[in-house]
Formats: sequence, C-alpha cells, structure tokens
Amino acid sequence: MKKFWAMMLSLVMALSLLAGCGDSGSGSTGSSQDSGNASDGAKVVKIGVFEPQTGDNGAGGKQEILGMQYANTVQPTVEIGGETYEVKLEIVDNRTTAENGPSAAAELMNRDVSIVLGSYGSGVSIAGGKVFEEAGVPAIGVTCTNPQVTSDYDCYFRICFLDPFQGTVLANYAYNELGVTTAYTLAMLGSDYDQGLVHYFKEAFEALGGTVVSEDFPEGSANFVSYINNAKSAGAGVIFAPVSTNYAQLIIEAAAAQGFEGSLLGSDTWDNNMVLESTQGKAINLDITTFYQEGGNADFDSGIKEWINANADAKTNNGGNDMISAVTAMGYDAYFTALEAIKAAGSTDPAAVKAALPSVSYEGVSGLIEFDDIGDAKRDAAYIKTANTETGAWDFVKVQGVN
Amino acid sequence: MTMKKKQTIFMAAVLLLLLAASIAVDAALPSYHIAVKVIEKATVYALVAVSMNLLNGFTGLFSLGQAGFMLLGAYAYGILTIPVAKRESVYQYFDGGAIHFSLPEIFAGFLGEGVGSTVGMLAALLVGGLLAAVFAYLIGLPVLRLKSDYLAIATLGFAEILKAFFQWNALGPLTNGSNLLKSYPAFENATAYVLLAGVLITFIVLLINSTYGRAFKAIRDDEVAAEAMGINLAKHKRMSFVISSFFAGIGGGMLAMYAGTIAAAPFKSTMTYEILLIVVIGGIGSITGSILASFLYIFSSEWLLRGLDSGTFLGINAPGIFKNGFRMAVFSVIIMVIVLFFRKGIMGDKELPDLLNRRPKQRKKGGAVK
Amino acid sequence: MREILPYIINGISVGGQYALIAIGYTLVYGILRLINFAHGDVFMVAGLVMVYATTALPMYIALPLVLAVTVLLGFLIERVAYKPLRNAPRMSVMISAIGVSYLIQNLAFYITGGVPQPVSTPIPWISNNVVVLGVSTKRVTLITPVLTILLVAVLVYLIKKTKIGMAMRAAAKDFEAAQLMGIKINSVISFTFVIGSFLAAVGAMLYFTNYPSVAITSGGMPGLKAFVAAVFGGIGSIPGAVVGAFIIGLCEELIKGIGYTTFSDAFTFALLIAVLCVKPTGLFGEKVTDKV
Amino acid sequence: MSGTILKVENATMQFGGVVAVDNLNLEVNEGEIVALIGPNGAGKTTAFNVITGVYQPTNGAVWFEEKKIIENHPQGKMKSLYKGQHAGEYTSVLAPTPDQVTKLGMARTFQNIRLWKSQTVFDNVLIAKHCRTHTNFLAAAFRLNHKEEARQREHVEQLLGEVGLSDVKNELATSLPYGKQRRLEIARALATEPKLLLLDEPAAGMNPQETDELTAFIGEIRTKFNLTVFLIEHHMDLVMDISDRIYVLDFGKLIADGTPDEIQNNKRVIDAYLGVAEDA
Repeated sequence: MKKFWAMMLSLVMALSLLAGCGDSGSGSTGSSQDSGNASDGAKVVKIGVFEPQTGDNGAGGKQEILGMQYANTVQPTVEIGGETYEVKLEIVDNRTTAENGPSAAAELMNRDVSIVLGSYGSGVSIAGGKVFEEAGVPAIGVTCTNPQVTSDYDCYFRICFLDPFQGTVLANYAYNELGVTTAYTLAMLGSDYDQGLVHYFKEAFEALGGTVVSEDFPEGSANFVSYINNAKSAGAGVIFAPVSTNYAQLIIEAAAAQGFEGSLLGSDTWDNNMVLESTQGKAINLDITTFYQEGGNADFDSGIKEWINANADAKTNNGGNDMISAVTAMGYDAYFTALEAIKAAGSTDPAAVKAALPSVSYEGVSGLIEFDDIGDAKRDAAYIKTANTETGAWDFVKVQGVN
Repeated sequence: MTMKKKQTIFMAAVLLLLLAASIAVDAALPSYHIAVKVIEKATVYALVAVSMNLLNGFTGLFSLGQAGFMLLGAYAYGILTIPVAKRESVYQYFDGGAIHFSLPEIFAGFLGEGVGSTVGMLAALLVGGLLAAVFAYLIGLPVLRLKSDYLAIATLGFAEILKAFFQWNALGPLTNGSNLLKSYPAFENATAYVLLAGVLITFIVLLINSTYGRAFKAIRDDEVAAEAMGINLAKHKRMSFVISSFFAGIGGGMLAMYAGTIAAAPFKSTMTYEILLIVVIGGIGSITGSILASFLYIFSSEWLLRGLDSGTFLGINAPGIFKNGFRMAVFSVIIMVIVLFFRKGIMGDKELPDLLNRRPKQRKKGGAVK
Repeated sequence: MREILPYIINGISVGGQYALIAIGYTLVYGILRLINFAHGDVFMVAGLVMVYATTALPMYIALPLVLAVTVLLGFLIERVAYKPLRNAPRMSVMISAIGVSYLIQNLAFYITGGVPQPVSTPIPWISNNVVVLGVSTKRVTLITPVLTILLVAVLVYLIKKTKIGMAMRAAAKDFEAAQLMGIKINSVISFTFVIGSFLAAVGAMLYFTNYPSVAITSGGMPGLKAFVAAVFGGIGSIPGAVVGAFIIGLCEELIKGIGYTTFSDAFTFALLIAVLCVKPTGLFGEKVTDKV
Repeated sequence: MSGTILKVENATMQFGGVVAVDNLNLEVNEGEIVALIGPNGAGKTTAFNVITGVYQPTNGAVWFEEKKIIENHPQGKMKSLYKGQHAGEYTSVLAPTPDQVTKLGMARTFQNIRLWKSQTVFDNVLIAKHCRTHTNFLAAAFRLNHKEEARQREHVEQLLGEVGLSDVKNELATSLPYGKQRRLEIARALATEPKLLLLDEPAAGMNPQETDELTAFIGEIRTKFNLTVFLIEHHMDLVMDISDRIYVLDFGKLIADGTPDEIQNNKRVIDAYLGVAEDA
C-alpha cells in the first residue's frame, strides 16, 4: 500500500513537472502573440504584480496592491496601436523574503507579463530583479527605497524617493524645524530598510551639528518601554524609528505610557491608518514623511474610498477601514505609469515597454513621475504630516526638500 | 550482496535520469523559467533536508539548528565571492567592508575565467561548509550531552544567537550588518545545482551505508546498547552533528546563490521547521524520501498550489476561500495528517530501491512484517 | 536608582507575563516530558479572540469568552495532536507539537489576512496611565506581577491540596505507576492543558492590554522566552518557572538599559544554553536518573 | 588459566543516601565461569554497571588484566554523605566510558534485551564490529576500507553460524523469538572480541528447555572463543551447572563466595537467598 502511494506521488510529480514544462515552453517562445489573445477574442495585456502578501511585509504589500487593483477598475483598458487591450493584473506573492523571490518572479515570467510592478521591500526586489533582468522584462519599484534596487539592474525603475533622500529630509526637519539637537534612532535588527534610513538620517543629522544615539531591537520585540527610557536618559528630543507598521504602533504605545515629551519621527511606513489610530487620544507628537498626502487629490480619494467600502476583501486588506495609505497611492500611480509606458511602446512586448519607460512622464496623485539615468524617480520633495491625536487624522505640515 | 548491487545500480540510474532531466530542462527553457527555479530551489532543499535527516533520522539527535548552520554557509559564500569592484556598493555603509578579495577572481587569475571562477565558487561553498562544521564542533561539545528535547531547544537558541551576531553593526565590515549581501556570482543553470547536490547527497548515502552510518543507526535505536558495544557516543554524535552541519552550510551557500541576496533575517526557526516538515513528509530515516518530499513541497508551494492563494485553483474560482494564506493552511493540515496518521511519511525508513526488491524479512512470519 | 527604576518596573512586569506562559510549559513538561511548542500560539490565539470578542461584545461577556475559548483550544490540541501519540517515540510527539504550532499560525494568518489586529477596545481601568515613584507607566504593568503571584498561589494550593492536584503530582512522578494506581491519566493530562491554557489566556489579556495589536507571530518570542524561563527555573517546578520568568524579564530589560539592545534576545538563549550545560535541572528542578 | 582477569576492589556505589553496592571485593580468573547471585535488589546489576563504566563507583577501583581501569573517591556533596568503608584510600579518578571499557576487551548483555530494533540480525552483529575498525569516516564512506569490511562481514557470517543464527540473519532482530534474541545479544557481544563476557540474567524469562540449551551454549562459546564469563543469574540450575565459582550479594554486601557445592551448603546464603528465591 505504502509502495503504491509513494509511486503514485512520484508519478504525479514527474508528470506535472513535464506538463508544466511543456505548457509554458510553448508559451515563452511565442510570448507576445500568445499573450495578446484572450479566449474571448478581446486583446489582453498583462501587468505582473510582484508583492508580498504573506510574511513580515504582507500587510504593506497588500495595501500597495489595493492601489493597483483600484487603478485597474478605473482604467481597465489601454490603447495600443489603435486597438483596445484589456489590462489584466497577474498578482504573485513573493512572501517578503529573498529566497522566495526568484520563483515568484519566474512565475510572473511564466504568465507572460509585459511589465512588473513591485515590490514592497528591497531585498526581495533585488532577488526578483535578477530574473526580470534575464527575461528582459521591465519592473517598476513602487516603494522599495534602497538605492541598490535600480543601480544593479537595467530593467528596474522606481517611482518613489530613496533612502538617502528621505533620511536627509527627516534629519533636516528634525534639526531645523523641530529645533532638536539630540536624536535617538531605533531600528529593527536585520531590516535593511530600517538600517539604511537610520544611516542616512544619522549622516545628515550629524552633519548639521546634532548628536545621534542609535539602538537596534531584535525581531519580534513587543516591549519598547526600555528603549523609550534609553531615549529619555540620552536626552533625545526626537525618536526616529523607521520601522514597520506593527512596531510603529508598539513604539507609540510605549512612548505614550512612558510620557515621552519629544517628537516621534516616522518614515513612509508610518503613513498607515493603524499607526494613526494608535495615536488617537494619546499625549504624543508624531511627524512623518511620506509620498502622498490624503486630500491631495479629491477625485482619487473619494473614488478609492468608495471602492474599498464596496469591497469587503479590499477593506480587510486595508486593515478594516478606508483610510488611504501612501503605499496605496503609490501603487495607483505605478499602474498608470506602466500604462503610459505600454502606450508609448505601442506594443505588449516587454523589450519595447522597457525601451519606452525612461522617457515616460506622468502626473500622478503623488506628484510628477519621471525617471533619471539610473531609473529612479526624479523627486525632490517629500510631504511632512503630523498626527492629530484629537481628530485621528493626518494634518499636512509642509513640503520638505533636501535643502 | 547482489541485491545490494542491484539497488546501487538502480540508484545510480535514478540519479543519472535526474541529471539528464535537468540538462534537458536547461537546454529547453530559459534560465528564468519557473521550472528551472523550482528545480534549483528543490535541489538545495533536498540537500539540506538530507543533511537534517542524517542527524535527526539516522542518528536520532533532535536538532533544530539547521537554519543557523545554513546562515553561516550563506554568509561565508557571500563574503568570499562578492567581486572586489562591487564591494564598495554592497558594503555601502561600511566603506567597502574589511575583506578585499574574492575567491572566484583569485582562482580566475591562474585558472582562467570560466574554470577559475567555478573553482572559486566551489571553494567558497566549501569554506562555508567548513565554517558551519567548526561551529557545530564547538557548540556540540556542551550541547550534545543533552537529551532530545533539551538538545532541540538549545540548538534552536544557538541559531537565534548566531542571527543576532550576524546582524550586529559592529561586525558590519564583515557581515554588512543588517544590510544585504549581493552581487555575488551564482551557478547559471539548474544542472549545476543538481550535479553538486547530487554529489554531496551521494556522499551522505555512502557514509550512511558505511560502518559509521551503521554506528549512527545503532545510537538512534539504543544509545545504551551502542555504548556498551564499544561505540563512543560523544565522538559519533559529534561526528554526525558536524557532518550534518557541514552539508547544511553548503546548502546555505547554495540557497544564497539561488536567492541572489543574503540577509540573516530569513534564517529563523521557521526555516528549520519547514525543513523538518519536509523530512517528516518524506519519512524520517529515508534519504530518497527527503529528496522526493523536497521536490514535492517546493514544486507545489512555488508553482502548483499558487492558485490556492490567488482565487482560482483547478479551474474553481472562489476568491472568498482561495485567498492569501490558504495554501499554507492546507499545507499545515496535510502535515498534521501525516504526523498523526501516516507517521512514517511517504517512504518510512525505506529507500526507493527497497520498493522494487521486497526485503526478505517481509516474506517471513506475520510478526516480521512491519 | 532613579535611573534604573523604570527598567526594573518594566522588567518585573515582563517577567510576570512570561511567568503566566511559563507555567503552562512547566506543567505539561512535568507530566508528559513534552515541550508544547504550540503553547506560545495558544497565547496568541487568546489575544486574537480577545480582539474579536471585545469589539463585538460587552466586556463582561467577552473576557470569560476568551478564557473559555482558549481553554477549549488547549484541551483540543492535547486530544487531537498529543493523545494519539502517547506511546510514540518522543521525537514524533515533538514534531506533532511543532506541526500544531505551524497549523495555528497558518490558520490565524488565513483568518486575519496576516494583518496585525489592533486592540481597539482595551480593557478599561487597567490600561490607564499611572505615575509610580515618579515613573509613568500603565496600570497593567503594576497589576501583572501581583496577579501572577496570586494565581500561582492558587495553583500551588490546587496542586498541593486537592485530589486532582495529587493525581497530577503522581503522574509527574511516575507516569506508568500512576496509571496502574487507577489514576485516570487522560483526564489528568487534559486538566493540565486546561490550567496551562487558562493561565496563558490571562497572560494574553494582560499582555495585549499593554501592546496595541496582536500579530500572528506575537506568540512566538514570548513563548520561547517563557520556555527558557521554565528551564531556567527547573522544568516541572512551578515556583521555579515563576522565579525564572522574573529573572529573565529583569535581565532582559536591564540589558537594554545598559545599551546592549542588539543582544537582548540572544542573551536569553545564551542563558538557556549555559544553564543546560552547567545545571540542566535548573534552579529548582529535581534530578532524574535513567535506568539501565 | 592463571591470571586474574577482573578484580573489583573495595567498590562502593552510593546513590544519594542509598548504598546500592557496599564495599564489593571479587576476582575473576582467566578462563573461569563465575556467577554473581543474590535476591532481587541486591545490587548485582549495579555492580555490573560499575564494572562496565555505566556508573562511576563512589569509592573503590576496578582492575582488568592486572591494570587499574576504574577508580574513584567521594567528591563534592558525596564527601559528607559517604557511608561506605575505605574512605580516603583512593585519591585519583579513572572514569572510562562504557565504550572504552568494551574496547579493553569486556563485553556485556542486558537484563532487559537491548537489541537495535530497526536492524537485521546480521547488522546487529556487524555494528558491534564497529569498535574494532581502524578507518576514519572519509575512508569508510569512499569504501577504501572494503577489505576490512569484507573481513568483518565474513567474520560476522562465521559468528552467526557458530551461534546458530545463520538462517535468520536477514530478519529484523525484534522479530526473533525470545530465546534467539538472547542468543543474538550474546553473539553481538562476542563480535566486539571480548576476553571477558558479562551476562546479565541471560536466562531470564526462559523455559527449562531453553535454559538447558543456554547452559550448553555458554559452555560451548567459552571454549570456542577462549572466554572468561561473569554472569548474573536467578536460574539456580544453570548457575550450579556451569559456574566454577559463585559470589553471593545481599543488600549490596558480599555475604559468601566459593564453589557451587560450598554455596549450596552455606547457611548464610540459604537464609538470605535460597529460602526466598522465586526461581530456585
């Protein structure tokens, strides 16, 4: 019996492997023609979504996808060479970590996408980038802020600002606007995003003449009380913690409980409704930088809120309410940037789309999107918002540049 | 004896067939094809699973340190192979890092570009394995005296400690702190993965079938009796632990190659559990079981069952049920079913050739049949 | 003194939280010689149930419900995943424990969508801020250690004086002999899991009053640390687990205080390995010799 | 037939406050079959465990082939707890692990059979040969030791033939009937090439016919393998039949020693043991 079942399993495995190869083997040879024809006769262009839906960045990835999905309902078709193509999103979960990146990326290639959007998180973007590069498919990084994503690969473009920029903006803001001379930074051990931002923040803040005390916390920490106490005893006027949403809430909670009187300073990951919620009713000052300011584009805001409220799954993925996170807006812009590129290329062929991307210019809800030589967005300003602990909303402070 | 020979021939044939298959896949499909990626990843997992099986299945030592040893191997590989020209950008926060050589480049210097860099990559993998082995030796001295579950938790803790050290900024010039290692060379096709893992697994099989492997099994079956029959427990346990870690280290290096970037964060207990569950699915004490289970597991989770997470599976469209996390939920239910009802996994403690030749002991009286 | 006071208060509070989880580990290990890897996840589920229950129901129904559901979960885990393996090798049972932990986490992920669930309706009164000796903190921080010690006192009384407690002690001493003496071993084991889960549920309520959200990984680290505490104190010993938990909680916070934040978790594990190597029986554990 | 192969000297084994073996002195000469008897709980198996290195004696020494192999004296907490004699006479510590003792040429069987369950009869014996191999693991894996391995396999075949287990060599050890399992355990011990064989209740659970066979078997292997045998046994028929000398243990203390005849007529032994023995 056991023998039978072992044999069956191996047989199934072998067969499906072969079938898989056969299938897509033919698919990849005639890629552009195949993908151009859907079964019902309407022409289809596929946009790959390379985002984490599980793992540590699952929550952020999902919010980013929401923007793309909403954009897809707003603009479900695109004109290519005078013909109307239906735009189909191919969403593949890259599970946050690098070792899951290559296969997820390969799966997208298997589905013959013309362009890829994503990912939230830089490590997995770099891991997937290798596959995109080999396949010659362009990718648009939505909120991966590590400079190395685009510098390593020709195929990778990016619409958000970078760590050095954001870190410097925050340092300037803290030193010049808040008038703080001692800053305390807190980053998660093992997170390159956190550590990168802290690095640039520290560099800029110290260049301005301030002092920085840096500490790390291990993954899975929940009790931040001692860290807040460390910040207090260091005499820090500001705590800069570019950490993920979950830790942001814990830090806010601990800071409020310990009566920290300075300001908390957050990065784009803090631009999240759950973070905002946890500040409500607490004696806390919180300022963040972000890509997008809710209210910046009334049509977009009301449209996506309506869509989220009408769609239970979308609402769950957004954390149960209709507050728009910056990453969602970025996802929305990424989708339209991709459409622009496809239109400009006049083809669904990835190579043509890639060739068209550098010259794309698109006015998105988060501002004008254009790429420089490396493939990074030309952005020179970030939005600074402060949490209003009474109304439970973000209040716009100013647009801050590097200088 | 002749039966053994037949089994050996059969195994060799299976291995050659696998190799031929991977060569064919490489030839027919582009390197970014999902089939290639699945074969590469499954091969790496197979190697690591087999190394874990050597320890847990054949020596009866319940260790959960596998991810820690893989981490050592991965970092050693990355640190030693990043091209010198790329170090400035990789170690961007640490002024190019403390190491200013790259093994593939050194070997390429006197062996020529192609051969040299391959030799350099293999050398780096070897160093990773050796590093893991040295750590295993050191940690094994105190820890291997512990009984089963204490050993498990101590090795798990050891892996956590390692992770903290590798993320420590003070070691940044070497490990790049919490930042990624990348831009290092990697094998370019699935055949290379299969070939290397095949050679290594063959070595493990040979070891298990040697007098030392038999001693390991004796320790697993009855420690007291093994010791009374002259088997030095400390030495043999340590040997099994060190050898297993050596291969886990190499496996870690290969995983790094596959993933393209290295960070300490993914090498946590979840990864060890995943490998353990592969071993359990395949059958504790079966090499072919571990290999088979690795391929099955990676193939289904990376390819076949993706639909379970994204709305449509086998043509059934039910986004309400098939949403994120459903695949893993299904997996964990399957695993529990195997643990509770098919405790022997796919293969039990049998190997593939055993299924072809019924062992004589199964012919005998009722009591003999297991 | 003023400077380290906040760290000490916080350390004691963290220790109290670990203690409530550690007792679950130590009780189960005492009887079954099994590291119940799923215990940390039971704790996490208790937190999730609390989030869902407190948003939907009034507090006086929600909190008992959390206790009931958690206790039921602990009971079911034992019945489904451990009882069938009573005579299986130790490794199989441990693998089953890891499997259950994996299953609970993945199911929780499926249900929550992987998004941390905010504790939107915290338990009133205990989540308010108070100032002690000039240190601002939440009231729950002060209540946790007191409640912990109270519960432990009740538990010790239960084990020392009641019939079921005696049966538990007998089973811990000699599993087979207890069975032969007519002790219904399965109900004793179930009862042990019920107590462990109950305390984990109380622990979860206190814990997640302090922290604003429940993630599916919320159980992992506290679980592991509580286990370390149980080993440190001498596994099988309830006072040992409590003392171990407080020591670990304190050490952890003090280490953060002196600036080695990178190693606050690693320290716990280093301590574990050191204890196991030097004195595997922990502070209060009894020595067990194997029969040849 | 002259030298003393095993000498236990003033050995005391104390667990906490309980003295399991109290100042044991005994000698086994080369070529002899010597039995250690005593009521249940007299400390016989503990004595075996001390001799084979499983337990470290609290005080005293063990000599093998005129060489001191084990020695200990009360240390740590035991210093104040020690109740035995000859305290202070031993000062050094010699604590070999059981495998080292085995390698010296002493092999044992167990009271409750401890065969390697998942292994065949053949492999059970072959594994015991492991302690006599000289290859390292690399050489072994690459089959550079095939000559040694072939020799060992041949040796095992031969050994199985001699103990009459050739026909079942490919069966699982645990599938054998009880008597054969006992025999296999002895064969396994023989494979380690011992000079002294220690048998812990080899006839436990056997019927009279099996016991008779075993008696003959022990005599046989002694001659064939040029062995000295030291055994613990409750079956008095067997003991009286084959023993050259007998030691009697009661409550950890040696109460008598001598030839089977002397023991059978020893008043103290009869009082302490024979009168109450269940198997006699």
